[in-house]
Amino acid sequence: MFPALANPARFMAFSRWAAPLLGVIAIGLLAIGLALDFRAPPDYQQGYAVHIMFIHVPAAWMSLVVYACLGGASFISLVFRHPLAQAAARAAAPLGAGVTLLALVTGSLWGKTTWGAWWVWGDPRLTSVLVLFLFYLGYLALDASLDDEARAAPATSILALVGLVNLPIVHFSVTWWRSLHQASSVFRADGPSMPAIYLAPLLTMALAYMAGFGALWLVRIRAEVWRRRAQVRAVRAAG
Amino acid sequence: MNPFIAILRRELAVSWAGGGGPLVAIGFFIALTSLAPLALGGDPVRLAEAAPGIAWLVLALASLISLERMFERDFEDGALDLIALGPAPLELAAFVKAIAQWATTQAPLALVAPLLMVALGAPWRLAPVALAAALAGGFGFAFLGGVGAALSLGSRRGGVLIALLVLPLFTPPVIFGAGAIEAFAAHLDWRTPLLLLAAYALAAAALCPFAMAAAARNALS
Amino acid sequence: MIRSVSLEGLTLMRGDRVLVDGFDLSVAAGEAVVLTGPNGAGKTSLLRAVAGLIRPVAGRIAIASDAGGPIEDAIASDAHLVGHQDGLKSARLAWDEVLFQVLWSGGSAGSAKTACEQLGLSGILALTVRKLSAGQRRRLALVRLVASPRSLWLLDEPLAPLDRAQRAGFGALMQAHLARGGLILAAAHDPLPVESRAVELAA
Amino acid sequence: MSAMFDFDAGRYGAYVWPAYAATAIVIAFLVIDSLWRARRWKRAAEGGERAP
Repeated sequence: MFPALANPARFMAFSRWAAPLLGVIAIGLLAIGLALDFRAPPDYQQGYAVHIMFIHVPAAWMSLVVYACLGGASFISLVFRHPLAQAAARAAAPLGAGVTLLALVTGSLWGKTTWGAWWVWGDPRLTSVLVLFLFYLGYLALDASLDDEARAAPATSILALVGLVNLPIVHFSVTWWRSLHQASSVFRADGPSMPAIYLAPLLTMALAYMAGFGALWLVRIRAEVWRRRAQVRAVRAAG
Repeated sequence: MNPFIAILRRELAVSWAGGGGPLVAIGFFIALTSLAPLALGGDPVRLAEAAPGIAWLVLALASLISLERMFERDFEDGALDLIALGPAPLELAAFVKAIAQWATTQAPLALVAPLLMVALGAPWRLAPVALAAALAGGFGFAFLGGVGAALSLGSRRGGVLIALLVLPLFTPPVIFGAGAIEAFAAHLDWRTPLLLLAAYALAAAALCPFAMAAAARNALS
Repeated sequence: MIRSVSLEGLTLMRGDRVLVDGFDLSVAAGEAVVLTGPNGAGKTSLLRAVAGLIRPVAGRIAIASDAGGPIEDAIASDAHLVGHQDGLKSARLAWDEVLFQVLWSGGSAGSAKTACEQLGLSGILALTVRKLSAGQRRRLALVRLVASPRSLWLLDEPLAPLDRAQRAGFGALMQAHLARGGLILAAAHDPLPVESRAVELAA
Repeated sequence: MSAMFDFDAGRYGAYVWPAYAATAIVIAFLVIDSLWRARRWKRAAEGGERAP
């Protein structure tokens, strides 16, 4: 969180216009991205299935970006005990779980067309994303099962940081596992040789996802701030 | 007497004696393993091939079994207050708890793991590697599991929650451990995965106590 | 040796609820202070805050100690907290449990044995904790106060399960502790069996 | 203009369209859920409605 936004009142004032603005940007980028997407010709290898790439790869990228945001917010929440950072972490988790689920579903559908199988354990990226999804689920489950909110905040933050440290190790181990089993080489969507006709819609869609996440994140942080205020009200009303 | 030795003796005694100690975990281990041939069909060749993998999977599951007791009991009966206010930092106490967990659960399981693997049809020559991998991997399991146990203190459902928090973290040790046995069986380089496994377990032992202590302090506050 | 404990403007919260608001208190060597007040007034939380287990939202806890150094060190080496829950494992032998409590707080096996005799517990040490009465359990939890001497006693309802004679016996122990320059901060509904200053915590 | 778009998925339709449908459903859910939460808690924080 930027220092200027650490004050909840200032954050609310900022997000009041920033959230809708990001939302409009996201819708605009999504429209452009989809237009570029469906104007792109079928790939000579993958045929029409190349269109799945334009929604799968941004989702996969976002699953990591959101986890990085979750980890960053958790770190600030844990070290500085800042309530807004905790709200940000809590708000990011369901969005991250959703986008990771999308990465898995679209990746599986794409895999079926490319590899002829719904799921290839030999692909390190797919397997890492699955573990990442489990990290999100663990975060949400821990958050839901700790009744005392004051104690839930540090606990979930610690879990997010443990996950953040482990994620690269998981990816490394899964990559190593693949080398042991010598799975067939996989089509590299993010290879350097991608032609511009595919790169343009891919990047536009990625930016659209990013802006959309930004907008929804702000909305959910706002909801968290309001929820906290409502609780304080309820406590005061109870005496 | 040194407080470190005092708490180590206590932790060992509590986790060894409490609720049957390693016998429950070993019983669970054997019971699960006995289901594997029934689930996979009795084909000896297939079973022998899958034996190391089954043993590893079941080892990871059996490692979860007594995690819930690692902090929860001391938390509920107030002993964690005493431990937190003792002469040693809570990080050290958490380290000792994980060591005791390993010594009373994961290490006995590691001794049984090669036997079960052989019982499923794997050749005897794999047993030493399997034992080494299970000892090192179990060490990592104990520390990672301790983090899950400390985080879920005060939650409404301890056991299942701990499993959900901890099992994804078990991915690297399971991969390296099973990989070492598999590589050894195929006359490939098995030292690298075994060293990676040991490195992971040592890193977990170095870092997890901080997470455990932070989580326990949070639960006490 | 801890010389004094002082709280200035201490504010504690549980979730969104203010438990203790701007509380001032000082306890000097040789003094016993009893926190009174209805259940839920934050007596337990206050003791736990002094022990460093709860972080205050505002205010200051100062502990003057001969050794100097940070508060955490003074607490870890020179304070006892005895709570509602005694931390005794019911499946273990009374002696094993009390020995750990004493060793962990800096005493020795010899001092544990002497303290058990002093508290009239020698006969029950071979029993499992489960078989003890509530009063015996409580006295077992108090053994470490005697067996590993520390200046500051933080006691949460220490008398509750004790009968009249046991209360008098514990009163004598507290008297001796204060005479040595010890400090007692207790939370209790009943008055302590020793000269003490009562401080009311409002709900 | 629309002639420039290529919606002829051929034999890949069975994979491409479910992928887009799943994406649309999840994103719609996230948007609606986020806005609904914001509305609900804003009301609870500012209006007469008491928080549960």
